[in-house]
Amino acid sequence: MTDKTPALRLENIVKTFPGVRALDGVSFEVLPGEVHALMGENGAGKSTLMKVLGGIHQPNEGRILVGEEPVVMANPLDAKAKGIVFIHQELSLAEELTVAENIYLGELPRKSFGRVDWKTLHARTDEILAQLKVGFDARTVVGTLSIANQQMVEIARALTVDAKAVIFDEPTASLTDAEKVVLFEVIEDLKRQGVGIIYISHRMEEIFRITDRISVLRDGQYRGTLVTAETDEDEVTQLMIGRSLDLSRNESHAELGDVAVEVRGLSCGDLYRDVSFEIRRGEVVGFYGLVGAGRTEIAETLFGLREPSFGQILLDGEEVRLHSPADAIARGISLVPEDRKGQGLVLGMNCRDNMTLPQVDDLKAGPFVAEGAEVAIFDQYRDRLDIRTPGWRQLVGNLSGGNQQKIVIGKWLSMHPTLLIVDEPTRGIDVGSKSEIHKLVRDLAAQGYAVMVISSEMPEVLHVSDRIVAMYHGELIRSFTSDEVTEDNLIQAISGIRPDEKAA
Amino acid sequence: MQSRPAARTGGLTGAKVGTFLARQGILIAFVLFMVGFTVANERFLEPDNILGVIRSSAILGVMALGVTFVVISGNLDLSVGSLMSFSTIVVLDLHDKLGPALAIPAMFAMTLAIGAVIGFLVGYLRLNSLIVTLGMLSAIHGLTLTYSGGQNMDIADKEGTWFSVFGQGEALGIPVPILIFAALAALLGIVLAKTPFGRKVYAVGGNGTAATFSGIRRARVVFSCYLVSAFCVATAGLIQASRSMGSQNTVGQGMELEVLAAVILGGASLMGGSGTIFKTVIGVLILGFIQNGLLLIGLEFYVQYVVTWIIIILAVWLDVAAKRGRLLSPIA
Amino acid sequence: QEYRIGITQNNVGVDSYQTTYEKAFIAAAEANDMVETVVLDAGGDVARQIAQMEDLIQQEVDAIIIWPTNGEAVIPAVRKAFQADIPVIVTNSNIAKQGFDFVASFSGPDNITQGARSAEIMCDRFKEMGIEDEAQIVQISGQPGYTTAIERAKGFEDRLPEVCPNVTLMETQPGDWNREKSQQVMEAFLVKYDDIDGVYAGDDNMGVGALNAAKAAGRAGDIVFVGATNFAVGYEAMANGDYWGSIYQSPVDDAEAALQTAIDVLEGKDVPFLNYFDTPKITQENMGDFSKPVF
Amino acid sequence: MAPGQLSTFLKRGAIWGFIVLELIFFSIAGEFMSLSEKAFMNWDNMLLLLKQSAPLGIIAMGMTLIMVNGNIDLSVGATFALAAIVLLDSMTWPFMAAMGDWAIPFAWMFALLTGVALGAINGFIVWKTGVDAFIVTLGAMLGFRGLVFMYNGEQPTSHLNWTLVDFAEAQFLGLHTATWFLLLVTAAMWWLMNRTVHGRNAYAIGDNREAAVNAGIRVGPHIMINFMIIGFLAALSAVVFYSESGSVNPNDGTLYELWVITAVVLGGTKLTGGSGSIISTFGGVLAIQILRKGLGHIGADTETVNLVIGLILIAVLFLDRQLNVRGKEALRV
Ligand SMILES: Nc1ncnc2c1ncn2[C@@H]1O[C@H](COP(=O)(O)OP(=O)(O)OP(=O)(O)O)[C@@H](O)[C@H]1O
Ligand SMILES: Nc1ncnc2c1ncn2[C@@H]1O[C@H](COP(=O)(O)OP(=O)(O)OP(=O)(O)O)[C@@H](O)[C@H]1O
Ligand SMILES: [Mg+2]
Ligand SMILES: [Mg+2]
Repeated sequence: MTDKTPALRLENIVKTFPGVRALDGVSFEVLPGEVHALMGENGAGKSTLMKVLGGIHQPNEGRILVGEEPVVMANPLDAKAKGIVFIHQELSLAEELTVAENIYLGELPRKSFGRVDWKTLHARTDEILAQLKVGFDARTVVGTLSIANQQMVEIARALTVDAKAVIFDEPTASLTDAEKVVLFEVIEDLKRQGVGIIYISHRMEEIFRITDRISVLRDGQYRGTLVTAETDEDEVTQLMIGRSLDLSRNESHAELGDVAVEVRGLSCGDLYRDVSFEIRRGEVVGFYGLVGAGRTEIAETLFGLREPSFGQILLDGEEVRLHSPADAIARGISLVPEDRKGQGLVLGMNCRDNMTLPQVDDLKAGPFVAEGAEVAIFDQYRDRLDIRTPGWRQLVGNLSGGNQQKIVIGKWLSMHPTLLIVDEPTRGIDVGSKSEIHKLVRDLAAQGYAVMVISSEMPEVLHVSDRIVAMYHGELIRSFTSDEVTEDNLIQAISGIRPDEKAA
Repeated sequence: MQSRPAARTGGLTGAKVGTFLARQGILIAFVLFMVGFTVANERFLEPDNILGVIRSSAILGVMALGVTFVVISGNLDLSVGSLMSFSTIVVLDLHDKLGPALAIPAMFAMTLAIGAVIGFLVGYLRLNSLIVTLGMLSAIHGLTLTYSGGQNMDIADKEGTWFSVFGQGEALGIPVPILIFAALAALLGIVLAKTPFGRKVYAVGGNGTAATFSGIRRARVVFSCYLVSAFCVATAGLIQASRSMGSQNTVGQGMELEVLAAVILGGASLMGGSGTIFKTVIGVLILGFIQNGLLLIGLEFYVQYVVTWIIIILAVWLDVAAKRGRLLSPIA
Repeated sequence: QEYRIGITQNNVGVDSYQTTYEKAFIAAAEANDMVETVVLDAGGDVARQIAQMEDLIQQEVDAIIIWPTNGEAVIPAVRKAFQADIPVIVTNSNIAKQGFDFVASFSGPDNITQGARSAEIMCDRFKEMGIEDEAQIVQISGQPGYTTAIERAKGFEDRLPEVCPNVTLMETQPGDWNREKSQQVMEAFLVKYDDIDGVYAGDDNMGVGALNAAKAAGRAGDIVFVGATNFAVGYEAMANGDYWGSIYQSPVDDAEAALQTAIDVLEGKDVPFLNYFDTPKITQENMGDFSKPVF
Repeated sequence: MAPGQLSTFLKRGAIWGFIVLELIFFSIAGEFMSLSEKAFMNWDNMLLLLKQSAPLGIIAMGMTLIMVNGNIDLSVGATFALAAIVLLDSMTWPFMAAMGDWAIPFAWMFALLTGVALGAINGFIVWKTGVDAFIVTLGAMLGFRGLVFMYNGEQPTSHLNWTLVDFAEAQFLGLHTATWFLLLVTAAMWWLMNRTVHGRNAYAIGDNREAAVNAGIRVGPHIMINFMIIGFLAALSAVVFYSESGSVNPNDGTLYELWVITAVVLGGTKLTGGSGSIISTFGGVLAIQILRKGLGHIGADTETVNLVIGLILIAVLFLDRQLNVRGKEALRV
């Protein structure tokens, strides 16, 4: 492979931000027709390296070569002109515009007088969408799509141009399995056309499924490149975090306590219907289903964000009416939301203030916020969750995606909730921290908390849950204990096949 | 799991200076203007002049303090000028009817009631604040005219009342309006920076959805910001009334934009979530000293307009450039 | 026979002169069985005033009274009324000469003369004090761009050198008809000039603002304050001996004169083209001859 | 029309519903309170309404573009005044005076160029400094006004040219000249925003500027062009209006920015950018003009006019909110 000219090469890239040396002399290359994984812990510098390549950041040192030729990427336009397509980690879409307009953003086909050539635009878009096997068309307004579908719109951009290289920065973080399959087909296609692909992900199984080589970053430094076929997860993990992972499940079953929360016949418009379940203290219940199954909406109802049209919610056996998250929090419910940027964080605020936001009213010294206590809480959870930041003063918006997620988790853990709801808790989290979060969830249960885990990752659900609830189109299909569940019957359940139907 | 600190750059003094500049861009701009004016006219820095400028900026300044809260919470308040006219007229009218001791609390109550209406519309009903306060600008003007019958209000016996103390009095050689401005700035500065309420104001302005998800009652916070604003306006109206002991119905007209300019000049973002009381005070002083400085140099008022334009843009430019670490905007 | 008369005023809320004018106008119209009125306010905006002229023409009123926001911009609108055979009476401040052909009559004060008279009051006072050869004064003018402000300033500036050639007018700044604004302007003047002997303000509201500033600086006693349009505050300040003189101008007279002129025109009486009503000088010396203004 | 369509139409078109309410109200109230024997909804009166909407309306079309783009322009009133001064003053320049009535098209051109240049200044500053447009144009509102005063001190600038006035007062197919300009501008801006790449990019930039930058749209020049367009339209509004009135006070156009923004927001354009429609803005402009005219028609006094206009603004916003309430099950954030 080394005899080919790389499609792209980055040499000795250094990039510093105030107080942070995000990249420290990193070199990296991708060959035509190769899928090259870029791995590393949260905050290792993966996204930053790609932003340097994409013309969004200017490197302090180092150079970029496209083919043999050194280039300067002064802005995203330059990168685009050089055939580099960047699928961002954070969604980068105009929500009020249609799918077609978003996919061809910046290069809408033109007719005379600067008019948009709608016909061509829609025809081309529908072609791409067909390839991606998605359930919406060119004219759909992006804002009405689920996050997963929005991610597919981002991905569709890779197919619009004659690319030399495509960067996927955690494209699967919010995709379900079916969509991942489509994505991998797309990547195969691109590969066959000789496009170089840079693939960033924290999911080992994907990495081993589709990539050819793996380069690893750690603390902004280049740690080495492995050939995928000749290595294994353990070696990669070693390189990434400097040790092996203990992946064994924490089986320390707490005695199941009383029912902490019970939901009876809950419905909310046509978002979900007649849902009943209970979660005991000391129990982790996993909610699994396809996108749009209505799990997030149930969580939001339990958190006082939606008004149920029918049904009851009982906390510790007592019926409650929750009118706002403030009510829910007062009753010991916490929610780690799905959309960390929009719902979880105030990006322009520092790390500490974000983490203690739900409890500012309780952390008081006289009339003032007790900043010392806040810093103590922050330090405690920074250590526990291994959050990488130069200090609590750093603005959350400047953290890497995974570290942002950890701030959100820390914020709710520090509330010591009775019921902790986590919605896609490890989206974008590196393997080390992920297993740490899984442990935390188990520990919390062991301490007698009730935990509701919503996840679209089957291994995650299987790994952490005592019980798994399968949902399909707003209905609760079946509830499994950890002994009953298998991958097969879980997949059947989330496709809407009930046990009795199967028998028939 | 053991924790490692993130990779850091060493104790670079350059970076520290850069960070300081980024934080204090507006302060530096302020110092530059002061030096410039002092060179142009030696009277500029005389204590009398300095006190005079601060005193006449106090009314604008007090209103800007309240508007800072509103702007940080992610909203606008264009009704402050009109509301200040209302407060002034009301307190002058009630002064002769009830006596100053009752007139002042009565005026505060009425002003706060209007503030509460605005806060309800913007906070609880979630109506767009620009339009609501624009509407209130007009409606309150109508209310003031109805109240006064369109007549000027004057205190009949200007000598025989202690009412003049707020606008014309002095303590320790410092004019009372300055003292009120300073005290209120200190109080509100602490509220904003140090209390849970202040924290919530930043959170609501920075990301209202995330704030709600964190259990903050957003509507209540926004509502309270408008109450703070109304309180400041009432205080400004009191100083105004006491200073001139009489007033026209249009006394505050047009001040809303000046107030907003001062707040923005101080670096508060109109998107909400950023700004501080201290910087707003600097913004107020910059505007006050520009006006005064140009007047001392003897330029026509319209030259002042042009210079104010240039200075506003230069000051804010300096501020944002320092924050992003480069002079020109990165947008292509 | 009933006359329907429409009036479009300049900017009613802006000061109590205009408000009192409106009230007096409505009262006078109500007292007169022969007329019915449509009272409109342009809010200081020419475009709105022109629209109101068009509306009045469209409503086919019998006569239109206009208090122009801009003495020239309204001429085409006045011509439209003229072409529709509706007589137009201009009130308070006149329109420009090109428009005279389309106007039945003007009724109002003579602002140029007012400015000149203020200059005379100021000069006379300086002569009494014996400082007519060294006095230095400042001027605080009305809202920039308004005819009344411009004419008063012009009248003052033209007349002053004729009567007191050695008095220097050091600087002019606008006070926007606003007491507070004027107070700020005066504060800066006081810092800037150690010796100010007189202040001419475009109206008493601003004059009193300047007086307040001077009082706060402890320099009110050295300064002769002269204004125009004697407001109640000015009258009181005069009574206290703080304020020297002004021009007595009654909005009630102004409004009644305008309405009467309109009625006369409609009745086909012979009215003079320029109907100035008298606006005499008022100073501390003769103020007993005048009643305190109601506005 | 299917019921579903009707309800979305109603939701989108709160402003049209409001206009209908206004017309009904003033027609009925006019019967009792107006001096005029003519009905409020008299045909000529409605034509006049369109004409009187032109000065604000023409600028509002540009403001819609600017606001959809995620910016705002507070300097339009001052631009309006400065363009008017150039229009009227240029006709007195010796070489122009020598041309007789042929000077008129040149005067128009000079005025329009002034508007474009002022817009370009704003746009360029926004582009290069990255300072928020609100601040840039708030400064320019003062600065341009200063230029207005510099031009001719506090004196009004006047030049009455009867040919020009006759042209401006003319009616073609029953519509006034100003109405024609308003309709043309509305149509042109509708086309620009819905049919052209530039217009669609304007929506994209306003919706998510970072995404637009990442997608390689040249956001800076784009914004500058939009400011030039609104400068042009502010000047065009001045050309249309001052051709008919022949004199400009240095204060003219003050507060126009607020009225224009009000009209645009009443029409449903988001202040945060990314969404808005020219046709709804047209509705917003009409709604304001009907209100002003109607209150005059029924003889409301100044206090009432101020009070009512203010409250109505808020009421329309409230109405719009009520029509657009999402289902009960919606997220309560
Ligand atoms: N704009 C910025 N200002 C300051 N620091 C920044 C900025 N952008 C990134 N950083 C810092 O640079 C480091 C690398 O961040 P980067 O986003 O590249 O991580 P990553 O490897 O993509 O992590 P993740 O897997 O969580 O996405 C982090 O410490 C982050 O806090
Ligand atoms: N069958 C469906 N097809 C498409 N959209 C649907 C369907 N059912 C519900 N929706 C919409 O999809 C959204 C569901 O969002 P979301 O994807 O967050 O659900 P979820 O079950 O929480 O899935 P996930 O957590 O995996 O993203 C809702 O806004 C709903 O209106
Ligand atoms: Mg990343
Ligand atoms: Mg979900």
